[in-house]
Amino acid sequence: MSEFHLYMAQRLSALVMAPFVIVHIGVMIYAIQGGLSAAEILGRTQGSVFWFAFYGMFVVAVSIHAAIGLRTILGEWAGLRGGMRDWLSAVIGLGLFALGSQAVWAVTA
Amino acid sequence: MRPQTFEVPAYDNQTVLDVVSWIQQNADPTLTYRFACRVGMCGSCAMMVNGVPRWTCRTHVSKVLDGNAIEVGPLRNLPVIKDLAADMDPFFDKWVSAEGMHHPTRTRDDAIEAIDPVTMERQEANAGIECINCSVCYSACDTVAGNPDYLGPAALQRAWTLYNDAKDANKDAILDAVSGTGGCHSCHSMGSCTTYCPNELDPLSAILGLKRATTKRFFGGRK
Amino acid sequence: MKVARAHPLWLAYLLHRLSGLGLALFLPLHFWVLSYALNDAAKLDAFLTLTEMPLVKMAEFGLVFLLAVHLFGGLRLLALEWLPWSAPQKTWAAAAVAGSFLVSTTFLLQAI
Amino acid sequence: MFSTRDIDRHDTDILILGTGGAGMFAALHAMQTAPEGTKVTIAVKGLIGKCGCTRMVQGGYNVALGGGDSVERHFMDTIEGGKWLPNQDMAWRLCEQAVVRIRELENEIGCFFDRNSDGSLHQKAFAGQTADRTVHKGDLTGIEIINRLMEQVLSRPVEKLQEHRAIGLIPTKDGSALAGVLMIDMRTGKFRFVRAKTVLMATGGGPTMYKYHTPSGDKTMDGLAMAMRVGLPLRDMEMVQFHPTGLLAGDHTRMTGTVLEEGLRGAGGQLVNHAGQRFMFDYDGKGERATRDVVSRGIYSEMRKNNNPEQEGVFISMSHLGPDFVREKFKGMVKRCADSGFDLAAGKVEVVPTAHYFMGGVVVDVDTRTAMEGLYVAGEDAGGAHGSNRLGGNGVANSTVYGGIAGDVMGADIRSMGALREPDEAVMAAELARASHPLTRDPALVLPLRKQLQEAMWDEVGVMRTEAGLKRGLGRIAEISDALGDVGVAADNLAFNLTWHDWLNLRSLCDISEVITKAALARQNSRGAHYREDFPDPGAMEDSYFTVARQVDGAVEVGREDVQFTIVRPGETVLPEGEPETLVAAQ
Ligand SMILES: Cc1cc2nc3c(=O)[nH]c(=O)nc-3n(C[C@H](O)[C@H](O)[C@H](O)COP(=O)(O)OP(=O)(O)OC[C@H]3O[C@@H](n4cnc5c(N)ncnc54)[C@H](O)[C@@H]3O)c2cc1C
Ligand code: HEM
Ligand code: SF4
Ligand code: F3S
Ligand code: FES
Repeated sequence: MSEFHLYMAQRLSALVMAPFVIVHIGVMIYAIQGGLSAAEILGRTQGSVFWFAFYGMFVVAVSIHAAIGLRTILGEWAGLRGGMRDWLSAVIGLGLFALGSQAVWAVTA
Repeated sequence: MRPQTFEVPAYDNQTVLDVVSWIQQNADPTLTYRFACRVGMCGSCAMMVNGVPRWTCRTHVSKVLDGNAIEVGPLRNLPVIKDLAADMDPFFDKWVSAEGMHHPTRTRDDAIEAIDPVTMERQEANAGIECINCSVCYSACDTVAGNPDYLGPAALQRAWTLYNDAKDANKDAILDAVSGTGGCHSCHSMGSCTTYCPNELDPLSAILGLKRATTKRFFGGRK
Repeated sequence: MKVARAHPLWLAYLLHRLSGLGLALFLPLHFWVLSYALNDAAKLDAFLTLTEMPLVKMAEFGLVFLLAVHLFGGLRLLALEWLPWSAPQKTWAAAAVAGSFLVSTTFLLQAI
Repeated sequence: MFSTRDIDRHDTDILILGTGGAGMFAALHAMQTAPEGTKVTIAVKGLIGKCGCTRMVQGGYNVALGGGDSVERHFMDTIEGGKWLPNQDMAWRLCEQAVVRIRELENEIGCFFDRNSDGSLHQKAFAGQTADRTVHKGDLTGIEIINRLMEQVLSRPVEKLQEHRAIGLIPTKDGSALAGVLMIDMRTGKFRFVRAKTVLMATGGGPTMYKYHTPSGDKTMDGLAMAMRVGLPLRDMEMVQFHPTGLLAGDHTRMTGTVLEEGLRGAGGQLVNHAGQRFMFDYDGKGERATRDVVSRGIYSEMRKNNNPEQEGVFISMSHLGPDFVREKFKGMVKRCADSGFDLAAGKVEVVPTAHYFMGGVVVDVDTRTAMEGLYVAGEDAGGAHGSNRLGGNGVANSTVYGGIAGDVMGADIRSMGALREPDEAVMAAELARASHPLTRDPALVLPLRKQLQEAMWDEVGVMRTEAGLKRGLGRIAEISDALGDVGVAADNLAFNLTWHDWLNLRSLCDISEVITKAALARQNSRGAHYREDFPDPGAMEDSYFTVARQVDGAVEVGREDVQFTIVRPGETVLPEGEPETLVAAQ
């Protein structure tokens, strides 16, 4: 992965996320009215192929996006370089993806 | 380096370079700094003045006085050779790494290429051509501070200028050079380069241009 | 030596970075909470009632705010990098969208 | 205090001193023509490309590119401008090769010069030219030329010795050839001797011994002083060109002396004296648009009439052209003045003639060779191409043309040169002692002496000269020179010790000031930049002579040699019959 490919991946994942975030914030505002409940959330999402795809893609994009972003910050602010930094950001990306998938599974399966 | 304080006489027409020179010539003969042209053309006198990188030969003291004092230091983001003189080699090494040199299409035996001075491309090339490589932008940029590989605004601006130069033979080499580690994609558009460039150049926009060109090439668009 | 650099573009950069960092730090927590749903909907509910508390509400607002700030900062950057407008145009456009978005979000959150 | 054993020894094949137009072109050409594997080293007092005057070129580059103009016309202008003193073969080669060099600059080096709307190069006319000939990049031509050259040099495998100051040319024991150059690595303060088969000296002269001067601070006549010490002949040493409009901002600021560009007067800028009156028409029918030497003398005369220490200079005023027009047309100049606290667009700015260019230099042939094997000289260090006056735009043409030639010639000559030569260790020791002399004395300020020298040169050896004044000048220079011998520099920290270098600078300036003054005494007429109030006539052109100075047994002797009219004789022209006198539309 060259620096340029990382850049493209981060920008494209950001582009993918933009509509997701807007919808997500919209839903949150809508859902939050009258308080949140597990049943309500799950009722909306469970078994829905649409929400599965929506949150699934969101999680993929955000794992890529945040991992690359944190990689930059690890380099510039924590002074990490080379393999150590790449390894750490890969772990972050995979970790986010794992946690995210679990969450998506939980609310949509 | 421990800071030192000097009392310096004030004059009507006095630049920061004059102040530094006065100290060396009258108070501390070992003080080291660098200058050549005295008029903003050579870009060798840049220093940090009250935390801002500036060309000291063209900075009137009255513009930077803070209370009744100014704080002067060597340029940031470069190794210091001694006192106020920075080692500019990394800056120029990166200039070369960014393919910041002409790739000829013709030789001295050919006629000079006729070039329409008003095309968009030429305007774009002209915009950054008067860079004096003073390194002010390089010192102002926090990406340079955090990322030693980062080529920096001036080198990238030069690459963009060449990319838009109808006479340059190797646009792909330029885009390759700015796409690697520390290339234009490391820039976070923080714009300190454009804010502090003493020549009112705009490396930020040049770097954005490179990002656009590399992205276009990625999707199959070519120059 | 101190470094002076507080100009609008630099502040925008800092804001974008801090919001991104904040989101990235919050995200695992967010996922973790949702995962509760897998084993125990009641636990999730217990957590969700917490959201009634003012402090949690504040945090929530903060998150939406971070997300909004980062979203529009990001869109501003994408426009800056990929759209052939002049730099000030892009900044103004992004500022206008971000402004209206923030106002409407705040309004909505207030309405709850 | 130092012994020659302390000197770091270093070898190369081709050594180049200076990175102006001459030095950089020499490096590039040497790499093109020298055999594979030749080591090329550049040593420079500052940073590569960031020092010297080529970078400061504003107006542009003279080259005849057709459209009615011709090499012949450029040549005739150069000869007439130089008042028949130029070495004609050098002047011819300059004009002829400029055509090649400008193509090289555009096509190979990557410069971009201003274009006409049809895409061809834009050319304009400086004073003293009979065709629109000057190629330029706005009014920052030098930045474009040097930056592009610098990139090319930096991207090639040249050895870089930056912030290395040459202090002595070290010949072989028999004195017939050059062995190498002794330098100070300024950053560490250590001495370094670099042997080379061929050395180009391109340190760019620089008449900075005058109170008002334009060249960059690193130029202090080191090259000519070194050449003189190894016994080389120097010609035209009395010829110091003054630019009429240098900024006058007080003697405590380095801005003083810097150029307000020629174009200001060309565009209609007016010079007014202390009484608020225009005066240039009292001196010349062309008024402010007369040539540099004439305007300089006009200003100098007005200054003398006024004689007010509070307000020494005269003023340049642009406001009658409309401040907005001025701001638009002379953006850079207006901004520069504003940075220094002056309003050029709407107000008036105090100006004074300022020492700008040095026509004199080492005697060389058209291939840049000197009398000493292995030593080549090009650019402002070389004498002959300009005679008594350099046309605006011929300076950078000269340094780039002859720098390139030097590179080619060195690259070729090196093929027939065997081993590196052994230096004369006695000369080495003498040069070492000379440079370390101040380190053995009690520290004192160097600056006051430099100011004294600058005053003396301005007063006695300046824009207008007399025998009495020149003799007074010699006395003053000798006193200052002696006094300098007693000024010491603290030796405890020699790393990047600018005060030591100020001392060495002043040493070179004193040495060459003496030569300038003696040459000025020797020329008993007035030609071009040299004006003798006691001998105002130019003398018969057919009997033109040039001065040649050399150091013999430690003393400077000045002789005269007749100009050889190898191409054209006074009163004749090489232009075809019927050619108009000038192609420049009257302003
Ligand atoms: C303000 C200004 C404007 C000008 N405008 C024009 C113009 O419009 N057109 C024109 O034709 N000419 C112009 N000239 C003249 C022109 O700049 C010079 O004639 C020409 O550039 C000289 O080139 P050079 O290579 O010989 O020397 P320079 O470019 O001066 O270079 C000399 C080099 O030698 C180095 N050096 C000096 N001493 C030592 C030492 N002891 N050891 C090692 N290195 C040393 C210097 O640091 C420098 O790198 C102008 C000059 C000035 C000052
Ligand atoms: C909503 C859509 C989003 C968009 C349009 C977006 C856009 C961007 C862009 C363009 C950058 C690059 C900044 C730079 O290099 O200067 C970036 C960086 C970053 N983003 Fe996002 N982002 C979005 C969502 C997110 C989310 C949800 C997170 C959190 C998990 C996140 C975390 C980060 C981080 C940590 C960085 C690195 C910050 C930096 O380098 O300064 N982003 N974002
Ligand atoms: S872009 Fe501006 S600040 Fe940067 S090196 Fe060039 S002139 Fe200096
Ligand atoms: S300050 Fe630095 S981050 Fe980019 S916009 Fe300029 S190079
Ligand atoms: S001394 Fe040349 S730019 Fe300041």
